[in-house]
Amino acid sequence: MINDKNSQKIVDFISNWARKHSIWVLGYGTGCGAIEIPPTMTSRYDAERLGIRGAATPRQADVLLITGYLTTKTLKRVIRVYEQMQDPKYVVGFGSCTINGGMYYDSYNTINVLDKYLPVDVYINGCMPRPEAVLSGFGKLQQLIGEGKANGATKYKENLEWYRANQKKVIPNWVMPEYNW
Amino acid sequence: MQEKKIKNKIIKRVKTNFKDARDRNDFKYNRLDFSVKKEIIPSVLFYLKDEMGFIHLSHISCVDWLEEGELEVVFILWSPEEKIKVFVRTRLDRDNPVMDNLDMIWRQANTYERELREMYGIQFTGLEAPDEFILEDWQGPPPMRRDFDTEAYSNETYFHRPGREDAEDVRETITKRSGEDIPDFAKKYSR
Amino acid sequence: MVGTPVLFIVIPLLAAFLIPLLGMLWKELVRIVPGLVLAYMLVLSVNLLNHVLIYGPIVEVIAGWRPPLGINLVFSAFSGFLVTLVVFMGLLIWVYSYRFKRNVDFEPAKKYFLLLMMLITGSVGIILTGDIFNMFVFIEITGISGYALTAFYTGRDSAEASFKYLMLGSIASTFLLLAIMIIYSQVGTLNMADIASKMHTIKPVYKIISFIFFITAIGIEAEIFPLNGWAPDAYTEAPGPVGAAFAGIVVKASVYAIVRYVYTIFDLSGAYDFLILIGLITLIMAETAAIRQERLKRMLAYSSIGQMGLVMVAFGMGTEEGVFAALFMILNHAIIKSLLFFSGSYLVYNSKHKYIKEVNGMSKYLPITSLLFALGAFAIVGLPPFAGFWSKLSMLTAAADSNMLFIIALVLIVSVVELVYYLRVVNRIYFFNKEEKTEPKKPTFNALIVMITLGALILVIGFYPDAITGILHKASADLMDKGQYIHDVLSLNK
Amino acid sequence: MNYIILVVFLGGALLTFFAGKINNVLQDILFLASILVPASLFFAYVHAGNIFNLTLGGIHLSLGINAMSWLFALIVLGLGSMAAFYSVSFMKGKERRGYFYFNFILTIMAMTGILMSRDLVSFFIFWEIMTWSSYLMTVYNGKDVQTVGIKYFVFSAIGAYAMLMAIVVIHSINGSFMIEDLVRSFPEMPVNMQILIPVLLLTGFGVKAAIMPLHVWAPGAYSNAPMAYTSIFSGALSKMGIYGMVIVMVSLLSYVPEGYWFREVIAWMGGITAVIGTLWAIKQDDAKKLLAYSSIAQLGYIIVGIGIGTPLAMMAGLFLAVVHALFKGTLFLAVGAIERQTGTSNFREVTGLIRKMPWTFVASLISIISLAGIPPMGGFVGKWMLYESLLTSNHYLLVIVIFFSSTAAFLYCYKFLFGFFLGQEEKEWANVKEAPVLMVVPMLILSFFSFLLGTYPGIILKPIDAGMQYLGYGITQNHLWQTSVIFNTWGNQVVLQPLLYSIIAIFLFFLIFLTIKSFKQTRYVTTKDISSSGEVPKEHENLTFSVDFMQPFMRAVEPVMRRQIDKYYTGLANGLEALFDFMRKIYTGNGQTYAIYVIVFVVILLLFKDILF
Amino acid sequence: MNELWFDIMGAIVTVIVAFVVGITYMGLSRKITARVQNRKGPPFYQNFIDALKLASKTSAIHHGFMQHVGPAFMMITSIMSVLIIPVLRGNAWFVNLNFHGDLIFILYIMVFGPLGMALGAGQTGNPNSAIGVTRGLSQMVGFEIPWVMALVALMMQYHTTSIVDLMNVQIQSGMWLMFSSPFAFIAAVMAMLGMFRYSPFDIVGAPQELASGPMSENGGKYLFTLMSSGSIFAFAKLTLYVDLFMGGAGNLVELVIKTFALYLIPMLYGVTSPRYRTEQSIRWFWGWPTFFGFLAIIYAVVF
Repeated sequence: MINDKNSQKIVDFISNWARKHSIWVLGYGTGCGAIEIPPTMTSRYDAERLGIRGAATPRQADVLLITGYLTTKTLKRVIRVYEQMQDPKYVVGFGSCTINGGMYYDSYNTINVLDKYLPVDVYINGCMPRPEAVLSGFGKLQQLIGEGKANGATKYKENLEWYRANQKKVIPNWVMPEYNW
Repeated sequence: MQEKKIKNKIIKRVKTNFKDARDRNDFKYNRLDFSVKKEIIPSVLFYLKDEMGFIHLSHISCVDWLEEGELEVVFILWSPEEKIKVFVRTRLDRDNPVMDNLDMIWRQANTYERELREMYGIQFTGLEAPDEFILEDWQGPPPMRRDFDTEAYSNETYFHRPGREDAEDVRETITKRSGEDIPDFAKKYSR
Repeated sequence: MVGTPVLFIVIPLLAAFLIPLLGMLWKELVRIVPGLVLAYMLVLSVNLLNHVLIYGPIVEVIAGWRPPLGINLVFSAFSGFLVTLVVFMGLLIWVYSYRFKRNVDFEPAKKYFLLLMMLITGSVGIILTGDIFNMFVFIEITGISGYALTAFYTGRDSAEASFKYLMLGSIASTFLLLAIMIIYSQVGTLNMADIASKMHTIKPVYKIISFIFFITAIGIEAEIFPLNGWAPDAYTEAPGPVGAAFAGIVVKASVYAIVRYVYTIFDLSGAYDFLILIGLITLIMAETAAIRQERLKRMLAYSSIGQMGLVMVAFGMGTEEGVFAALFMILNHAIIKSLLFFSGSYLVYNSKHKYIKEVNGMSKYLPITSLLFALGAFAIVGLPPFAGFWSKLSMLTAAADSNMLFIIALVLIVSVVELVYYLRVVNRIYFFNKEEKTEPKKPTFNALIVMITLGALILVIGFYPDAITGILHKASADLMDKGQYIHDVLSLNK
Repeated sequence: MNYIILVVFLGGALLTFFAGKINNVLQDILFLASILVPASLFFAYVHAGNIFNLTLGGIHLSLGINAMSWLFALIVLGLGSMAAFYSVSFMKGKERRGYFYFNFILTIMAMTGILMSRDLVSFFIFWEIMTWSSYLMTVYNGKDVQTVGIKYFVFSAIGAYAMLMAIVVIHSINGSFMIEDLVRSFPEMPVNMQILIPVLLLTGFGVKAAIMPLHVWAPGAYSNAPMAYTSIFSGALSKMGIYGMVIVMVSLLSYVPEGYWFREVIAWMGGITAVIGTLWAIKQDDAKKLLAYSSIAQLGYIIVGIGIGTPLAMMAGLFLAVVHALFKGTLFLAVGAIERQTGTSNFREVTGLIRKMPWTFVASLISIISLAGIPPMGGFVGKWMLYESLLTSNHYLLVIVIFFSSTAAFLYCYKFLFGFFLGQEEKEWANVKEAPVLMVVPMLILSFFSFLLGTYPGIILKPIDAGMQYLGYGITQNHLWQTSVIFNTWGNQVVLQPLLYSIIAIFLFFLIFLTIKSFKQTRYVTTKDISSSGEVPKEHENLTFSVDFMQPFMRAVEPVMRRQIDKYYTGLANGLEALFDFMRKIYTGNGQTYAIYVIVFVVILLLFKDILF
Repeated sequence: MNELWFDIMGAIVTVIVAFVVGITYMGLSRKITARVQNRKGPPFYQNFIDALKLASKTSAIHHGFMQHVGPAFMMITSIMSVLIIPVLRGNAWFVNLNFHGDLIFILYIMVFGPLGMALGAGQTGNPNSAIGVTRGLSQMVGFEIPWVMALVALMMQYHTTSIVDLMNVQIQSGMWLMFSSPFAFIAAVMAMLGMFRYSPFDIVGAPQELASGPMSENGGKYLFTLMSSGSIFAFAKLTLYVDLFMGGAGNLVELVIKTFALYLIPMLYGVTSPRYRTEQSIRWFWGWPTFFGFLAIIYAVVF
C-alpha cells in the first residue's frame, strides 16, 4: 500500500509541504553577503514567519546559502559542507559573485560560476541583494520545493562525475571522503 | 627640527657602519629609507633592532621591477621610542630570487616570508614552514608578479558564464533611457 | 643433673684462651673449636633448662664458698632461658661469621673468635652470677671484648667508635664500682640474694643513690637514652655479626642485670615507673632518630635501641604478664634483629659507607637475602602472622591490664614510625633500580643457613607461639618470685 | 571446616607461588583452584553452626560464620572468583606472576578469615594479613612506592593500631577477646570506655572504608595496584571496613545512649566523604584515579546508610555494599582490560574504543548506569532506599548532600564512558582488539548481576535481611521489601518489575524504529567525518575534547577544591620528618657530648630522686 | 488481557497527548518570543511542520551504534516520565504507571535520557557535542540542588514521597501547595528555569558557540526523535509541577491552562535575558534558589 503510486504522491505532497514551510538555512557567510542575513532574520523582515530559520550544523540544515564569492580555498569547504548535509537539500546562490563572478570575474582564485561545482537551485541576483530580494528568492525556492522541482541534490548525485571533474580541476589536491549517500 | 636631527643622526650611524647603504632623506615625515645589498640585510636589520631601537617589524613588502628584472624586498621597521620608521630595501634577481631567512630576528617575519614566497616566489633559505600559506593547491606562477596575467589565468582555469564579453558600461544607456544625468561622483568611476 | 652452670663460664673462657694455641696446631681449628664449644654449651643449656623447668632452679657454688660469702651461680628458669638464648645466638653468630670478610685470614680470625668467646663468656656470666662484684667483672670482660670487636676492621671510623664505647664503658665501670661500694658499705655483703634480703635495712638515700649509679652504669651497656651514644657508632662500624652479637647477646645480658636489680635486689617502688619512663624516652628517641638515618646499620642500631626501650617498658609494668611480654620481646628481638643484621650485612656487603640507598634493587641479585630481610622487617614491626606480633600483643595486653592507655597509644604511634622506615628500606630493595656502584655479594652457604634458620624460627613462632610461651611463662613466674630466689640461694647455707 | 578453608587458601597460595618456577599454565590452574575450591567449600559446607576453636599462645581463638558475615563472604568470594578468572588472562605474560597470585590468594584468605573470626585477635591477625598483602599489591608496579605505598601502609597501620589498642583495652575490661563477650558487656562498661572503644574501632575500620579524613591513601593505592586486584581492593576489601563498622554501629552503639551522636557524626562524615570523593573524581584525568575517588564517594553512601541505622537505611547501606562490589569491580576490571589492550588508562590518550572493545563497553555502560543510580540497575534500588530512609528518619540536609554528590557523580560517569569509549577514533588505537574472553566474561557476569538486582532486589535483600536479623533487627520483609517491590516506612513504594518491562518495551520499540528503519539505510562513517566548519580533520588531528573536561563545573566549585586534606597530611608528615631530623642530631657522634649526657643523666636523677623513687 | 490492552491504549494516548501539547508549546514559545521581539513570528504549528520535515529527511550516515541508541534512551526517559507522572486526577485513561514509582524514582529516571543522549553525542566524535554535554551535566548539578530541596521540603512536610499522595493532600486541604509551601514553589520554579534550558541557561545548545552542542551531528530522524522526546519531556515536567504545586488537573483543558501558565515563566524570563557562562549559571542556582530551598526546608520543619 505504501508503495502504491497514489499514496506515494500523497506522501510526497505532505512532505513537500512540510519541507516548503520549514527551511533551515545554513548560511555560508563568505564575502560581503553575510551582512544581509541579519536584517533578513530580524524584526524588520522576519524570515522566521515563513518557517525559515538558521541551522547550526550541516547535518540539520536544508538549505546551503552561499553569500558571495568563493575562492578555490573556500570552495573546498563549501563542497564539504554540502556533502555533509542530508537529503533533501538545496543550494541558494546569493549575489552576483556566485552567478558570474561579479566584480571578481578576473581574479586568479575565485570561481565564477557556482553551478558548475554545486547544483544551485535558486540564484538571488544583486550586489548585494536586499532582504526583499532574499525573501523573494526563498519564496521561489519554496515554490520549487512545493512543486517538487527543487531537485538539485538528485542532479548532483546523477552527474556526480561531471561535478567532481569540475571540482578537481580547481582543487587538484583532492583529499576528501567519498560522497556516496 | 628635532625629528630631522634624529633622522640625520640615524643616517650617519647607519652609513658609518654600512658603507654601501644608499639613503633617501627627502621624506616629509618620520620616514627614512635605505637601500642595501641583500648580503648585508641581516646585519643591517640586526643593527637597527639591537643598536638603534627599531624593535618592531611592521611589514615585509615586495615590489616587482619587471623592467629592470629585479624584485625589491622592503622591510619596514618602527622605533617606538623615536617614532620613526625605516624602510630597508634590497634588490633580488628576478629569475632567481633567493635571500636569507630572517625569522630569527623577528618571529613574525615568518608569516611575511611565507606570503612573499607564495605570492612572489622569493625563496628564503632556511625558512621552516609548510609550503602552503594562503593559496591552497596553487599550481600557477606566483600570482603577484607583474607578468602574471590574472584574467587570462582566470579564463583558462575557471568557467565563465557567457554574456559578460559584450557587457558594456550600461550607465550611459540607462541615462538615455530614463533621461537622468550621471551624477558627478559617478562620472569619476565611469569607463 | 647433666651438667653444672659453672661449665658455661669455664668452657668458653678456656676455649678463648686455647684458641691461639690450637691455631698453632692447625689453623682451621681456630674456626672449628668455638663452634664445637658453643654447640656443646647449647646442648648443655637446653638440658639444664629442661631440668630446671621441672625440678626448680640450680644454685651452683664456686670453689666451695657458700653464699653469702662466696660466689654462686644461679641457673633458674629465667636466667636459664636467657643463657640458652645467648648461647644459641652465639652459635648462630659463629656459623654466620665462619668465613665472614676479614675472617678468611688466619690472624684476624684468631682474634675474632677469641674475642667472641670472651664476649659470650662475659654475657653468660652476667646472667648466671649471683654476686654483684662478680657481675662487675663479667661486665668488664664483655665490655673489653666489645671494644676490641668494634675496632675489628681497624679503620679510622672503627677506632673512633671503639674509643667512644671505651670511654662510656669506663664511665660505666666507675659508676658500677661506686654503686657496689655503697651497697657493700651499707650491707656488708656482695651476694645478691643476701643484699636483697637485707635491703630494707639500708637508708633510702643510699639505696636510691646506689640504684641510680647502677642504672647509669648498666644503662650504658643496655643502651638506654641518653647513655647510648656509643651504640649507633659501634653497631655501624663493627662487623655485621658483631652487631648481631651486641643486639642479641650483650644488650640482653645488660637488660637482665637491670631487671635483676629492679626486681630482686632493690625494693624501690618507683623503680618500675622509672623503667617505664626511661624505656619510653629511649623508645621514642631511638625510633625518631632512626627514621632519618642514611646508613642501614645505623638505622638498625637505633631500631635495636628502640626495641630495648620497649622491653624496658614491659619490664616496668612489674606484672607477670609484663615480664612475660618483655621476655617474649627479648626472644623475638634477638631472633629478628639478628636476622636483619645478618641479611642487612649482605645487602650492603661491598659498600663503603653502607648507605641505605645502596640496597636499591638488591632483590634481583640476592633474592633469598632480600626476602629474609623483608620478613625480618615485617616481623619486627609486629605484623601478624610473624613472631613479632605475639610479643607486641602480649605487651599491649599487659599494658592494658595495668591501665596504661597512654603508654599503649604512645607505643603504637612509635610503631608507625618504625613501620615507615623499615618499609622504606624494603621498598628500596624490591622496587628501586640498582645503582651501579656496589657489587652485590652472594651470601655464603653457612650464612644462608643461619638466615634461613632464623627466618624459619620467625615463622614457627608466628604460627605456633605455644612452642615458646610455656618456657616464657615459667621464666616470668620465676623472676617475679623474689622470695623464692633469696630462699634458693641462701638455703645453701644450711 | 572453617579452618580447612583457610588452610587450603594458604597452601594454595604457597603452591601457586612456587608452581611458577615449573610451569605457567600449572600456576594458573593452581591459582584458580586455590580460589575456587575453598570458595565452593565455603558455600557448600560452612553454616552458621560450625565453630572451630583453637588456643594459640594462650589466647582463645574461634572461627565461625554468621548470617551477617555470610553476606560479606558472598561479596568477597563471588567477586574474588570473578576477578580470579580475569586475573589469569590479565597476568598472561607479565612479571611477578607468583607475587601477584600469592598476594591475591592471601588477601582473599585474610578477608574470609576476618569474616569468620569470632574473636578480636584472629580478626586483627587476618586484618593485618589483609593489610600487608594488599600493600604488597599496591607496590606491585614499583611506582611511587615511597609515597603511595608508604601512605597506604601508614594509614592502615594507624587504623590497625587503633584497633589493636581497642582490642587490648577490651581485653583488660572483659578478660576475653570474644566479640560476643564484647557485645554482651558493652552496655555495662564505663562511659569513657563506651566512647573510647568505638572511636578506636571506627578509626580502624574507617581507614579501610576510606571515610573522609582518612581517605587520602585510597586514590593512590587503588590506582597503583594492578587492576585485576583493585576490583577486589575497592569492591571487597573496603567492605571489610564496612563490615567492622556494622558490628560497631549496630552491635555496640545501638545499646548505649551515646550511640545516637556517633551515628549522626559517622553519617555526616559519610556524606561529606561522598561529596568530596565525587568532586575530586570529576577532576581526574586518569581512569584509575577517577574510579578510586568514586569508590571513596560510594563508600560514603554506604557509611551514611549504616550510620543512620534505621532498618531501611541499614538495608540500603548493605545493598549498596553488594551493588558497589558488583559495579565497581566491573569498572576496575574494565579499566584493567583497557590498560592491557592499549597500555594506558589516561582519558587524554585513549579515545574511541567503543567499536574496538564493544563488550567491555557494554559491561562498563551497565555498571556506570548502576553506579549513577539510574533505574533499572541495581544502584538505583540502593540509592532509593538510602534516600527514603534519610527522609523518613528526618535527615533532610543529609539528603541534599547525598543528592548533590549523586548528581555530580553523573559528571564523572560520563567522563569515564566518553573518555575511553566515545570521541574520535584515532589511528593509534586502530589495531586495538577486544580483551580476551576470560577477561570479558567475568565483567559481563558481574554487570548482569547488577542488572538483575535492579529488578529483583529481593534476591540479595533476603540474605541482607537474615544478616540484619542476626544483628538484632526485626524481620523487615513485607513491610520494606518484596522480591521486586521496595517500600519506605511511610508506605510509599517502587514497583520495579513493571517499570523495567515498560523501559525495555519502549527501548525495544525505539531501537527497532531507529535501527531497523535507519540502520540499514545509513552507513557508518568514521568520526573524522564530522561537521567542523567544512574542514576535513587530518588523520593525526585528534579533535576529541578530553583536556580539562569538566572545567566549567570545576570553576564553579573551585573554592571547595582549593583545600585538600592531603596537603595537611603532607605538611604534618614533613613537619614530623623535620622534627625527627632535629632529634637525630641529638646523637652528635661526639664522644664528649655523650659523656656529658651521662653526667647530665646522673645529675638529673640525683636531683629528682625524691620524685622518681 | 482486556485490561492490559486498555492500559497500553491509555499509555499510547498519554504519549500522543504529551507530544501534541509539548510540541505546540514549543511552537507557541517561538511565536511569543517573536512577538516580544516585535516580529510576526512563525505560526504556532510551525514545530509540527519542522518535526514532519525532519521525519521526512533521510539519515544516510551514523557514527556508531550509540548514535542510534542515544535518542532511544532519551525517548524512554520522556515516555517513562509521562507515564509515571499522574496526568489527570482520577481519570481511567491516564492511570498508566502512576502507582509504580515515586518522586525519587522520577528524579532519577529523568537523568537517564540526558545521559543516553550524551553517550550518543559522544559517539559522534564532534568536540562541540562533548563540550555541550559537559555544560549540560554541570548545569544539571546546579539546578538539581534547589529542585531537590523543594521536593525534600514537600516530602518532609506531608510525609510521603508519592506524587499521587501529594495531589490527594491538596485535594483534601483544598489549597494548592504553591500557597501552602510557597518557598518550595519559588525554589522549584527557579530550578525550572534551568530545567527548560531557555536563555539565560541555554548553555548546552548555544548555537553561536557550540553549533547546537550535543545535537550537532544529529539530523533527520535523530533530530526528530530528540525533538519529539524533548517536547514530551517538557510536558511531563510541566505536568509534574502542576501535580506538585497546583493540585493537579481534573481535565485536559485545565491541565493545558495550568501547564501553559507555568511554561510562560521560563520562556518569558528567557526572551529577555542574555546567556550565562556555565559557572555563572551553576553559581546562580546555588545562590538565591538554594536559599529559597533552605527556607522551604526550614518552613517544612517548623510548620
